[in-house]
Amino acid sequence: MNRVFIVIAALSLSLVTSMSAANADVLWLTETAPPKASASQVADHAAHHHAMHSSTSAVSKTATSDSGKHDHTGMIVLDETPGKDHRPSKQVWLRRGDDIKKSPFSDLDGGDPSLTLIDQAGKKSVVEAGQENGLFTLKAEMPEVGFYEAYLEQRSVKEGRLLVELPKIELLWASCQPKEIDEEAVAKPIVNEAVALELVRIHKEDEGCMNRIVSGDVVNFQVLSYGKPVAGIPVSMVTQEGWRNTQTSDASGTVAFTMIREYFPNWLEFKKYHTDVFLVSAVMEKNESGALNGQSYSSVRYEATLPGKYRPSPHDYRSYAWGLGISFFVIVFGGLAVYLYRRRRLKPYKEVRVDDKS
Amino acid sequence: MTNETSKVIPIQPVSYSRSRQAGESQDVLDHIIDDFQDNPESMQYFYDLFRSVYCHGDEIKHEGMLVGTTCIQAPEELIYAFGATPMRLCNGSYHYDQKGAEFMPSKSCSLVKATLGMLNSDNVIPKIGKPDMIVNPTTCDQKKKSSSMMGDMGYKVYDLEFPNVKESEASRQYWQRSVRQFATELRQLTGRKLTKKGLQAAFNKTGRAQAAFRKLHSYRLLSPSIILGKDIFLVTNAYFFDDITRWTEKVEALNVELEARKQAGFKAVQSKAPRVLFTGSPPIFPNLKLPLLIEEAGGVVVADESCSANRMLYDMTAVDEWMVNDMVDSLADKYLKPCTCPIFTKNEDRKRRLLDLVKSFDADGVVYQAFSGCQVYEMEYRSVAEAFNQAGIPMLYVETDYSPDDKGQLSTRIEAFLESMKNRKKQKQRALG
Amino acid sequence: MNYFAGIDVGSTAIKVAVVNETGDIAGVHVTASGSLFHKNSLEALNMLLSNLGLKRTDIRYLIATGYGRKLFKEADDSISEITANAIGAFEAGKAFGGVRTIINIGGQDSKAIQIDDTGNVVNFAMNDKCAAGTGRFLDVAARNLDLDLEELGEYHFKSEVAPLNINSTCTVFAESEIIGLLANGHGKAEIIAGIHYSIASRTVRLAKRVGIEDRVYFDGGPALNKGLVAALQDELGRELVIPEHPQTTTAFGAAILARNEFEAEQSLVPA
Amino acid sequence: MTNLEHIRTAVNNVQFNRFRFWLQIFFFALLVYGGYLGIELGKHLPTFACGYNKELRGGMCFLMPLQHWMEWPWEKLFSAAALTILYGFAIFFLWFIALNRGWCGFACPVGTIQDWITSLRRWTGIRYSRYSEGQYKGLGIIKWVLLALMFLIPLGIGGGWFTHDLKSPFCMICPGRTVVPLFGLDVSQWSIDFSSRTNMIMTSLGLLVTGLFFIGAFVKKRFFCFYCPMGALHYLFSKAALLRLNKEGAKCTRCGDCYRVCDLQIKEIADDIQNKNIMTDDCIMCLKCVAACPEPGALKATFAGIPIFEATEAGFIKRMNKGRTDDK
Repeated sequence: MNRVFIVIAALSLSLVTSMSAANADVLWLTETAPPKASASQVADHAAHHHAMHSSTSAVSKTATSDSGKHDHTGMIVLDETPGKDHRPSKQVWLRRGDDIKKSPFSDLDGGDPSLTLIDQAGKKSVVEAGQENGLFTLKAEMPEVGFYEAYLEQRSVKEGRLLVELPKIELLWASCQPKEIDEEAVAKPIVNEAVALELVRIHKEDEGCMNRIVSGDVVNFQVLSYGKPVAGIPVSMVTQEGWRNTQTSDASGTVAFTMIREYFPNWLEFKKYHTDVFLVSAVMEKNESGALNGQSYSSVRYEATLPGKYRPSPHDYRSYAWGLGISFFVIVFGGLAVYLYRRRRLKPYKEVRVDDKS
Repeated sequence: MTNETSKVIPIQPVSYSRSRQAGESQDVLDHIIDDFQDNPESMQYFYDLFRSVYCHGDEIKHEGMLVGTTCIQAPEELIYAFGATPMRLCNGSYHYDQKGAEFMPSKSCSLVKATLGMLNSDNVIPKIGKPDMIVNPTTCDQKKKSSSMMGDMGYKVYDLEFPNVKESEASRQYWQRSVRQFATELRQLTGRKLTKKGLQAAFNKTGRAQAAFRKLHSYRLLSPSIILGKDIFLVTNAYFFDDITRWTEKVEALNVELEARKQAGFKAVQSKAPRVLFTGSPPIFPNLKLPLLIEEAGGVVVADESCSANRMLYDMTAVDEWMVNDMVDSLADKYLKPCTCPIFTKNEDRKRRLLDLVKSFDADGVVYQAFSGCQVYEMEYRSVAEAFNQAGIPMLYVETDYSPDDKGQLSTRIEAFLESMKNRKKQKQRALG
Repeated sequence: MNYFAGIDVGSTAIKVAVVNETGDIAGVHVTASGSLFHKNSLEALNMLLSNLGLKRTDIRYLIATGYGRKLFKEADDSISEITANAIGAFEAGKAFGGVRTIINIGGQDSKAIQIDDTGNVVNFAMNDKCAAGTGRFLDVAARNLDLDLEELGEYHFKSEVAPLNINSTCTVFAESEIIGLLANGHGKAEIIAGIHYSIASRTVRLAKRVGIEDRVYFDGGPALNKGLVAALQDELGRELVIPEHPQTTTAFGAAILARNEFEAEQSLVPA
Repeated sequence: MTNLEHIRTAVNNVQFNRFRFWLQIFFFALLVYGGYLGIELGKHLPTFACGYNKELRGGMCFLMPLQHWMEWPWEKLFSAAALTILYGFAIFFLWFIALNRGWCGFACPVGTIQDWITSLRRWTGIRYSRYSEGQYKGLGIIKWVLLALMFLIPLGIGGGWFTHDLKSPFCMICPGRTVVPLFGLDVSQWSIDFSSRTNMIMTSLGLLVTGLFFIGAFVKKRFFCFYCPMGALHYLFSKAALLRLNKEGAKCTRCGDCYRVCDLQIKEIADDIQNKNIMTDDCIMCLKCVAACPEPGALKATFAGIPIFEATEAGFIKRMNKGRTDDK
């Protein structure tokens, strides 16, 4: 049923991709480390961060702790209190291009970069970017449990047009310790009123720290400019497997995408923690003129990106019918067995047997 | 050919009240009533009851079928639950003891002989009628063997199989099975069903009687005593045959009177009177020889560990689920687990119970009665004596039977025993003072 | 001077003892019980009093003991012969360095008593109903052998051979056993020795029930029988203490108790 | 009589089963619905306040964090980080010593549910089952095996021998996981996870145990408690606890009344007259035995040495309807 729905949704949506504003060259932030170059650091990081899932997904080895406070898989993850011995931090890299599988890691173009980190309470801090093996990287310290948003802003002028690249990433430090989660704060989106274009994922009401997006979910985004919703902005989504969809923001600046199912492994190879990445991007063009570093421009193009992760739907691997079936079977046949045993058991104690062997 | 002097003399019926056993009972009862002062008023019911039953041979009415029991191990709640009436057949009459000697070796237990003698006589006293069935728990050898003898007398006898070991779980279950079997037997006998309601009512009956007994028991804790042991033995002996509800009411009345005595600071004995714990073979009316000798000599029986009083009524049943199944099993447990009868292979419990009774009732000494021929009590004497010796508690072991001819000798021994207890007490006080 | 008396109304003999204020024996008297033992008891008491030159009123306290104690209403109090015996033996035993175990063989019963170091009865045992091993047994034997009771002791030592086994425990059966032994040509001496050993071994068994401590005080009429004493000592393997008047130890104990009771009562009267 | 004695008499005469029923309801509400009221007792509770009961729970069963900690990679487990575990144990211990295994007899939601199932059976008039002596001895080991596995499997995960799908192995087979969330109308635990072999086996096992739990609890009083590794864990610390079950052997007549009512068939309670501290590894401290003991002072519950509930004759007579006069 669900699968059918997803397919229909996918089909119907793919029909309206005509007004695609997607830019194949978008700049986006990712938690995925570049393959070989910094492998050792990745491993170190993973160990340090305590390996949470056995997920061998090429995309995400660094756990995102998004398996839910009490996710419906029966896996409970308890993260420790951030402390001296276990300082939580996440490392972020920069990639260019909308092919999630192939797009190369990149460094800053020089431009005019600025990096901002906003925590759940709205506290803004300017952070310095670092470099590793010639690639841009950012180590974000996350002292408190909750969401953090990292913003990069890079401006450049090309052919008389100002290109403002606004990649953004949502980082989450999660914990199962209930007292440490401010559920209301989690549900509230973090908005940076200083940026010209921003994509914000609207959190679910009961999202908490442990929720995650799975196939079949409807994910809502809001397009904001300086903290105010903007209508008529084309927003496109690219999934890991290359499925694309573009929609235009409505009056309240929102767009909604239904996550399609893209993961079809054999049963025994099925990994419920298989994580795919999607990328949402929005473009806004404005006729503004000005100059940047001596180069003048007559129009401005804002490109905002926001990556996300999603997993297979529990409906793909969970069966209530089997669960109830097994317990029902046990109750019925076990009950019958007990009944028969008790009916037939007229001897109150076991006979002691003595034979040649004893 | 007829001879003038020889003729057939027809049997001349003698009214019961002029019979030997009536005389025997009369003597003892007079002794119990007249030789002591300040008998509780509520005891009058019991005096009258015994006079009517044992001296006049009056009939006792009962409800439903009559099930005789030869031992306290027969679960009477079950009998009540089937609408029948239990009656304990254990007898204390010397007259019947002599009569019963034709069944059992003369050296065997007086109690068993007297019971057989009673059952075999035409004039069964207490007169309750012929039992529809006799339940004979297989406890001591003599009771076991009397089963077939009773059967030969024309009684329907049911042998209730009783284990001789009580520690093991297997014997517990064996006994539970025996009790369930007994329930089936009773169902066949009475043609009635064992219902939850009936059984619960039976539990209430005996439970209330036991509660009344326990209350009575608790008044004996007082020192100086407010009631004499001979009266208690009479009360518990009445339980053998009296209607249980009436019995309970009368005991409750006695308790009320004792409470008043307690409040008034009444003393039934001299304050220095040695307090005696009675144990061993059960004193059964009219054979209250030993308790009476003790109390005549100035002692007081404050507690007992015998199957004619304390052991019969003290231990209560606990039920977790008031369903027939659980109630019957609980019942079985109650009749086996706390039992301190000497027929068991090991009897640590009896020793512990005795020591605890001495302690809680502040007894100065113990009188251990063993009927000659009651082997189990005779055999257990050594170990019990040793336990008391270790605890520094004096004990007098008396081997006797129903015959009254050793009274003189016994009184010397008992007096000497009481005197030594008194001296001991004085010494202790001196040492303390 | 105040005097105190104890009277032991036994089954075969009546024993009277009188003590003075310090508890020393003033005199003793023994007479047969007979059938009218109340009358005989009074006579025995009066006889002793007149022998001592005392008046009935000089006896300030009188305690009766023995089987007839309750019927002797002239007494101030009564006490069981076991307690009396213990007290008497304790007092008399002081002269011998103290005793803890007492064996008493009386006319109808035999007793073993254990006392503590203050004279209190710790434990005692008595023969059961049967008269075997009591003075009566000796009586019957003497009659069967045509001897006086007093002669038995001497005969005991005349035996040249080992004492014979007398197996019967019952007096009545023993009687026929003795007759059988005589018929088989056994000498009186060895039969008597056998009887003594039979009584001694029964008595020792009784004594073992209460526990035997060091010295054994032996009293009662049969303690006058030297043969029995020898047999008993042989069986016991202990020193025996035999008082001067073994028959009157119980009466003496009653008299001592009378003195103590009197003093206790006096001390209660405010001066 | 002083006021204290009045109170003591009143307590000793209490209709114990009724009292316990309400106390259990109170604890059940606290632990299963406490979240509604904003109650949060932490994650170190020595009882099955199941964590799968999501937001509703008023605290969390200690076994959950315990297994989680044991899953830490070894280099972390044997580092200073282990202080977290020690701290957790300390909190658990503090909770535990207050009530000893009274947590099982009075507070545990799974225990309470079993008692309710027992009431249901009693209402239907079906008799209960008992283990034979041999079964009792044999099956009694299971809880220790479970306790050992509960430590060893997570350690094995941390050591890299087992798949992470095996995590919280005891939770996966604990009936608390499936049954307690039902009271929050959450049936999500009643499914089989086919995502991997391990998950499939563990979830199937969990529901199998759940099925057995219902049958078992129906015919056997406190069925699961006999196998509960939490109980075994408790027993390791029970000697230090404040709430104690004491027995005075000299006063015991070995009448077996206590054994009769014992939900866990503990024979020692009736037969052992040597030990003052009578608690065995199976004892859930429901104190039913104290309520069913007719011998004054033979059994008593003490808190820090002060008797709080004692067996009395009057109390027994009241509770067992011995003084009833309404027959006929």
